[in-house]
Amino acid sequence: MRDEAVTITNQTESSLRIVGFLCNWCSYGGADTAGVCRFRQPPLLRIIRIPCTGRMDPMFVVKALIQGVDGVLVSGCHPKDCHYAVGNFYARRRLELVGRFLPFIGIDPRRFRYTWVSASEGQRWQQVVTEFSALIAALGPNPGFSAHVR
Amino acid sequence: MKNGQNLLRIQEHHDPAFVQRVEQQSAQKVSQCYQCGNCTASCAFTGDYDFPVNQIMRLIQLGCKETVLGSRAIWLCGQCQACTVRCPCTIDVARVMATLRSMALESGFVADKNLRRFSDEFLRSVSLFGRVFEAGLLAAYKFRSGSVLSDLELAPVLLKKGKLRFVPHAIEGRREVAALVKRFFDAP
Amino acid sequence: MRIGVFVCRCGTNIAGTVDTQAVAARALASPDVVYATELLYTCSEPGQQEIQNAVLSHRLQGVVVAACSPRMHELTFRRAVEKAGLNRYMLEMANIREHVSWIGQDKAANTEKAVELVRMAVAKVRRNEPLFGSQVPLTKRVMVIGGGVAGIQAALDCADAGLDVVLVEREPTIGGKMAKLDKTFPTIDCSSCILGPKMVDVAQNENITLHTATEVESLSGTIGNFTVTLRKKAVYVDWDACTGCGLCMEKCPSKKHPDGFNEGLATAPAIRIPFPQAIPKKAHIERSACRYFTTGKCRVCQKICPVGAVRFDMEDRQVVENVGAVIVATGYDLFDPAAYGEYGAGRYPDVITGMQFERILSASGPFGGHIRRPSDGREPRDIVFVACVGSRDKSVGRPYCSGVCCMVIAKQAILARDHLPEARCYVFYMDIRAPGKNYDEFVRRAVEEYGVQYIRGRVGKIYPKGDRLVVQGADTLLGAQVEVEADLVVLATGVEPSRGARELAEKLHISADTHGFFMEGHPKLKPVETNTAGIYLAGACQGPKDIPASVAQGSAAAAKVLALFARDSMTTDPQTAHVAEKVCIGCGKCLTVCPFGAIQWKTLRDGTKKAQVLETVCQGCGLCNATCPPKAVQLRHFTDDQILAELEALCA
Amino acid sequence: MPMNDRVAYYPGCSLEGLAVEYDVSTRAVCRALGLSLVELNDWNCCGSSPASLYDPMLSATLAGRNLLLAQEARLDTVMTPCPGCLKALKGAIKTRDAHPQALAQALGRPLSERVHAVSVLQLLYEKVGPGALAQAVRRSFDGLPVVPYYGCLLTRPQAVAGFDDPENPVSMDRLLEAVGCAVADFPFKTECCGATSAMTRSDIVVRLSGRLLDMARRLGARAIIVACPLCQQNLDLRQAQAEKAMGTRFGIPVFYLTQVIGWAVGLPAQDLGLDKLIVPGKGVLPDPEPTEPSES
Repeated sequence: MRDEAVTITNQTESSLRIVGFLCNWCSYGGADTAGVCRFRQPPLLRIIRIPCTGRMDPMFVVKALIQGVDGVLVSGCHPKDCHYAVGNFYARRRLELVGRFLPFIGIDPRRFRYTWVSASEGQRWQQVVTEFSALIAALGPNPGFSAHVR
Repeated sequence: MKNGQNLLRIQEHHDPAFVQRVEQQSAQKVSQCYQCGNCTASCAFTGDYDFPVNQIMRLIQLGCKETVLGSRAIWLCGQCQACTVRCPCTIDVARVMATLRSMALESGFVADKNLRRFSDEFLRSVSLFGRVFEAGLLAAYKFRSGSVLSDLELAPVLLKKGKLRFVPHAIEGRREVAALVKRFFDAP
Repeated sequence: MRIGVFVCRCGTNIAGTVDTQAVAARALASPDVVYATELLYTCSEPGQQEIQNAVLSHRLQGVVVAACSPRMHELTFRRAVEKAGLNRYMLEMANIREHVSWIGQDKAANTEKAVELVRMAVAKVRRNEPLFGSQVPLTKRVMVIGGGVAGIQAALDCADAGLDVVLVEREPTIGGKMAKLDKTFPTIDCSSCILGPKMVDVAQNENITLHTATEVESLSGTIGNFTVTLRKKAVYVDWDACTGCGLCMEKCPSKKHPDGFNEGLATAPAIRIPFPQAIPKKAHIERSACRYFTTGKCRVCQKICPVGAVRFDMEDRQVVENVGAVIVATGYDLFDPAAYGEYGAGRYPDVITGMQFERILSASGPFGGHIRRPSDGREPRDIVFVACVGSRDKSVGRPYCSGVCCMVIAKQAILARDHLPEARCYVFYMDIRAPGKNYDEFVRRAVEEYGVQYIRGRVGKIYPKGDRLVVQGADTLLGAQVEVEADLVVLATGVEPSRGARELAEKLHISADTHGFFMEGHPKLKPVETNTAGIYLAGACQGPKDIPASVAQGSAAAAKVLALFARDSMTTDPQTAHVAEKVCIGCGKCLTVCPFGAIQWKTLRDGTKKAQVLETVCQGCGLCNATCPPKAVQLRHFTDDQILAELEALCA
Repeated sequence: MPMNDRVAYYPGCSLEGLAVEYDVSTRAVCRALGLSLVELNDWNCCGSSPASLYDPMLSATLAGRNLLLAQEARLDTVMTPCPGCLKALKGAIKTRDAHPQALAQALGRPLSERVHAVSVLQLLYEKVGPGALAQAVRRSFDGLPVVPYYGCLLTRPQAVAGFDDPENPVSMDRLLEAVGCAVADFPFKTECCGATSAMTRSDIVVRLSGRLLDMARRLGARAIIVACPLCQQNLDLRQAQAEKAMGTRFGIPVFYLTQVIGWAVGLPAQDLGLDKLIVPGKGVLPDPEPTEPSES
């Protein structure tokens, strides 16, 4: 697995940024587990810790993409496994809507992804990050909302 | 398994008397072997064996008398003690191998005729002279085994160095020694 | 604000692939950062000291530690800054180890990433505010869910310390799996002789309230103050009246029903006491087996009961218990070997499970402790044990090792040889896993003293031949296919989570792993905690475990509860939601979404309704924050402002 | 080790023939170092592996007769240079301890518990020792790189050998260092040379001995020092066979320990049988002119 991890080194790609909003109870731990296991991942992702994906305001996703972040990854607990019982159900509904809304403001919806990774799934986390990073690398830099307005 | 036996019927092949005899004669408990394979790992002859040592031990545990006593391995063992020294179960594996060899000889399973010929010639020499007469032993063995030509190049070297004596040294007590040897072969 | 940044080298764990010096140097470019340095081991005592010194000498008001995961050391550094006089919430961590140095080899890219994570953390801490928790009283009662040996141990330890204990068991009796066992390894002492007294202790302990035939329906509240709703199932016998005389069992005309306690090897009447040592020793009616319930006629038991305890009209009822902590000890179930069609369990009566063999060995079992074949009652001569049936097998979804079967097999083979000295025992195994104290020695005894023939290899097929069974397997040490003819085959079925474990995890808001075993708080350092404060784990519900490990965990969980209850009140987590009344439009959406009922209406003097957060109930999930249309509700420490500041710092 | 001043000497059959130089040099070295050897009168063959193949008791009896000879000569310590003979003698002693009556019956006389057997290596190491040996050196080997090869039987199994470490013996290393050799850490010190297959399967012997020679060469050894006649034959006499099989040339002389020590203490070449080596060894030996031992 390690050697297969995508390494993105080229100049344009090294300026690519993905922001991750991760639930403290599961995916943040899953990312920690991946680290402890030394599962290599491309270096595009910057993680912001939130208490639950239920805390995710759809606005965060939109703002990030408007401000020029190249990808947004939200990850929480598996359905029915929410630390707060129902937070991820609300999250799923809201994030599903965000995904559908993005094309209307001129943003490629592929730049946004949400997923479920538990604290023990380090390998799965590596896979999620690697795949999404490869996708963002393929899509290239986000032109950004402001670019369209100007 | 190497000898082409594909299906081992555990109960059919199990000879409890054989296991008991090996354990008694070698004074080792083969059930102590937990098959770590250190004997096979340490053995200088593994590559020449039909069954590696750990499988010999396993076959004894399973009481597979014919396979064990018919194996070539027991005749190739050099008794170098590496298995014995390293066995984590403190089994004297080399002694088990030696025991198997004696048992095979006694039961008429002789996989290595040459070794038997050599041993017979050796003891004949001891019985005749009280000591081993190397030149005579070598010649007799090479002749009887039909391998007169093998190692032939060594003879002139040894002759040149004066290392082969042509007259046996017979000791005074040779009859006493011969009697010692004879008793073991006359015994029932 | 004056902010200090401390970049940890973590030996070479971080410094190996991140230029920590550059990270510290570049942190100084962020606004408000007045001090930045790298440290060798920040979590070490000198490392913490250095932070405290810097707080004092540079008059720092906020601290950023760029090191390992906050899940690892956030508490450590919170305490450290608190010692230096800062509020503990004026600390932020940037995770540059698990999320940076350990997952990438490109030092330049890693350094850039670390610099940005530090910048984000600085942006966050600039918007942090000192937070203070409030004090809430504790309910010093503990609920133990599961009455197996782990739960019994936990309940007894808590009760002995003077705590009120509520012990909940799904079955009509406590005792769990251990009550079914004949002997225990590696000492061969009698299972019921060592468990029985503990069960009696439970019954006699005044501090323990026992609810058997009871299941958990729901749990609400938080650490210190949980409310648990239980469902006591109808047993159709008034247990206050029942004396356990057993007359009903004798007279019940419907006797031919599988006896669960004897793993289906014997039959039992519809009204029954599970086994003679049951606690409580009370009769119950198996509804599906009862003639009255199925045909509407009979009532024999009701007529003959000397105390008139039978109540056919009994219904399930709810019981609510308030407790401050919960210990979950729901144990395990055994894998159903029907998944292995090639072994014929269920089709061939003499292919049985290890637990069935346990009952056969038991003096209280179906054959009075004589080893007989279920098919014809004949004594077996050749007994084959098959290990790893439903363990270490991905194809049946059980990739893990069940941990106990190797020892169970060794014990059962030894006992079989003890009972039937003429019997020959064969064990097919893949590896022998015996890491406990005196465990491997025990297995060696089975081999060396009891002459059990261990064969390394799996069994491919079991088929009948005459009245015997042919076990077709392999001896991988010889590289040979082997066959053993057997009179009885015992399948060592694997350990799996107790039936209903996943549903219980949902009810209790704890996590379960992919197999359904409950997740511990930390695999090494919090083995009996869960990620939900106040809920603890004991025994095999967390993963396969043997008796001593289960007992140890029961005691460990009890110790955790006792430590929690050592104080009278507890500080709540101040990371709760807060309503800005002036902004609140009174839409009530937050009240609807809150999973904990932590938001209520507050009527102002002018009659307008505003949302109000009950801080001691709020769990800090932030669902209300995300829901609130005018953003009047903000989750402290994770406000919109704070999260967006992190985002902006990244985009800058 | 309880020892009388005089030590019974059991050369064994090999030392009468193929290993005659081991016999000569052992006698010369012991004489030079003040150890008084008394050759057992009319000793017989120990029976070697052929005897034990047929019956361990036959082996014990043949070897036991020699121990009886020592006992009758009032000598407690029997020294033999040959590890094969040593194994047989120790086997007889083990049999004496385990089944004293059976052995006494086979021998016709009981064997005293005082009689024990040692190798020439053990005798030199324990009775002379590296310190005293260093004092006696007249021709230092002056850093000659060598590897010591103990063979499989000298220290194994430990319960029988009762001397040095079974896996990493060092007694010979110490003695060789005392005479000035640069002793490399030889990982195959106790690996089997395949001697038992010498007669029947020379391919095995050549392979195993070739492996030893190859390792010695890798370590830069200019000589291999041995303490077993069979090892010496396999490495020296069969070196040409190994070279042929491996398509290489070793040219590494194989000395008996006693030859090296003898040369170091200044004994003349003819006393050590140096001319008997197949791979000539003179070239690696130091200056033939012995110097006076240094005073200290």
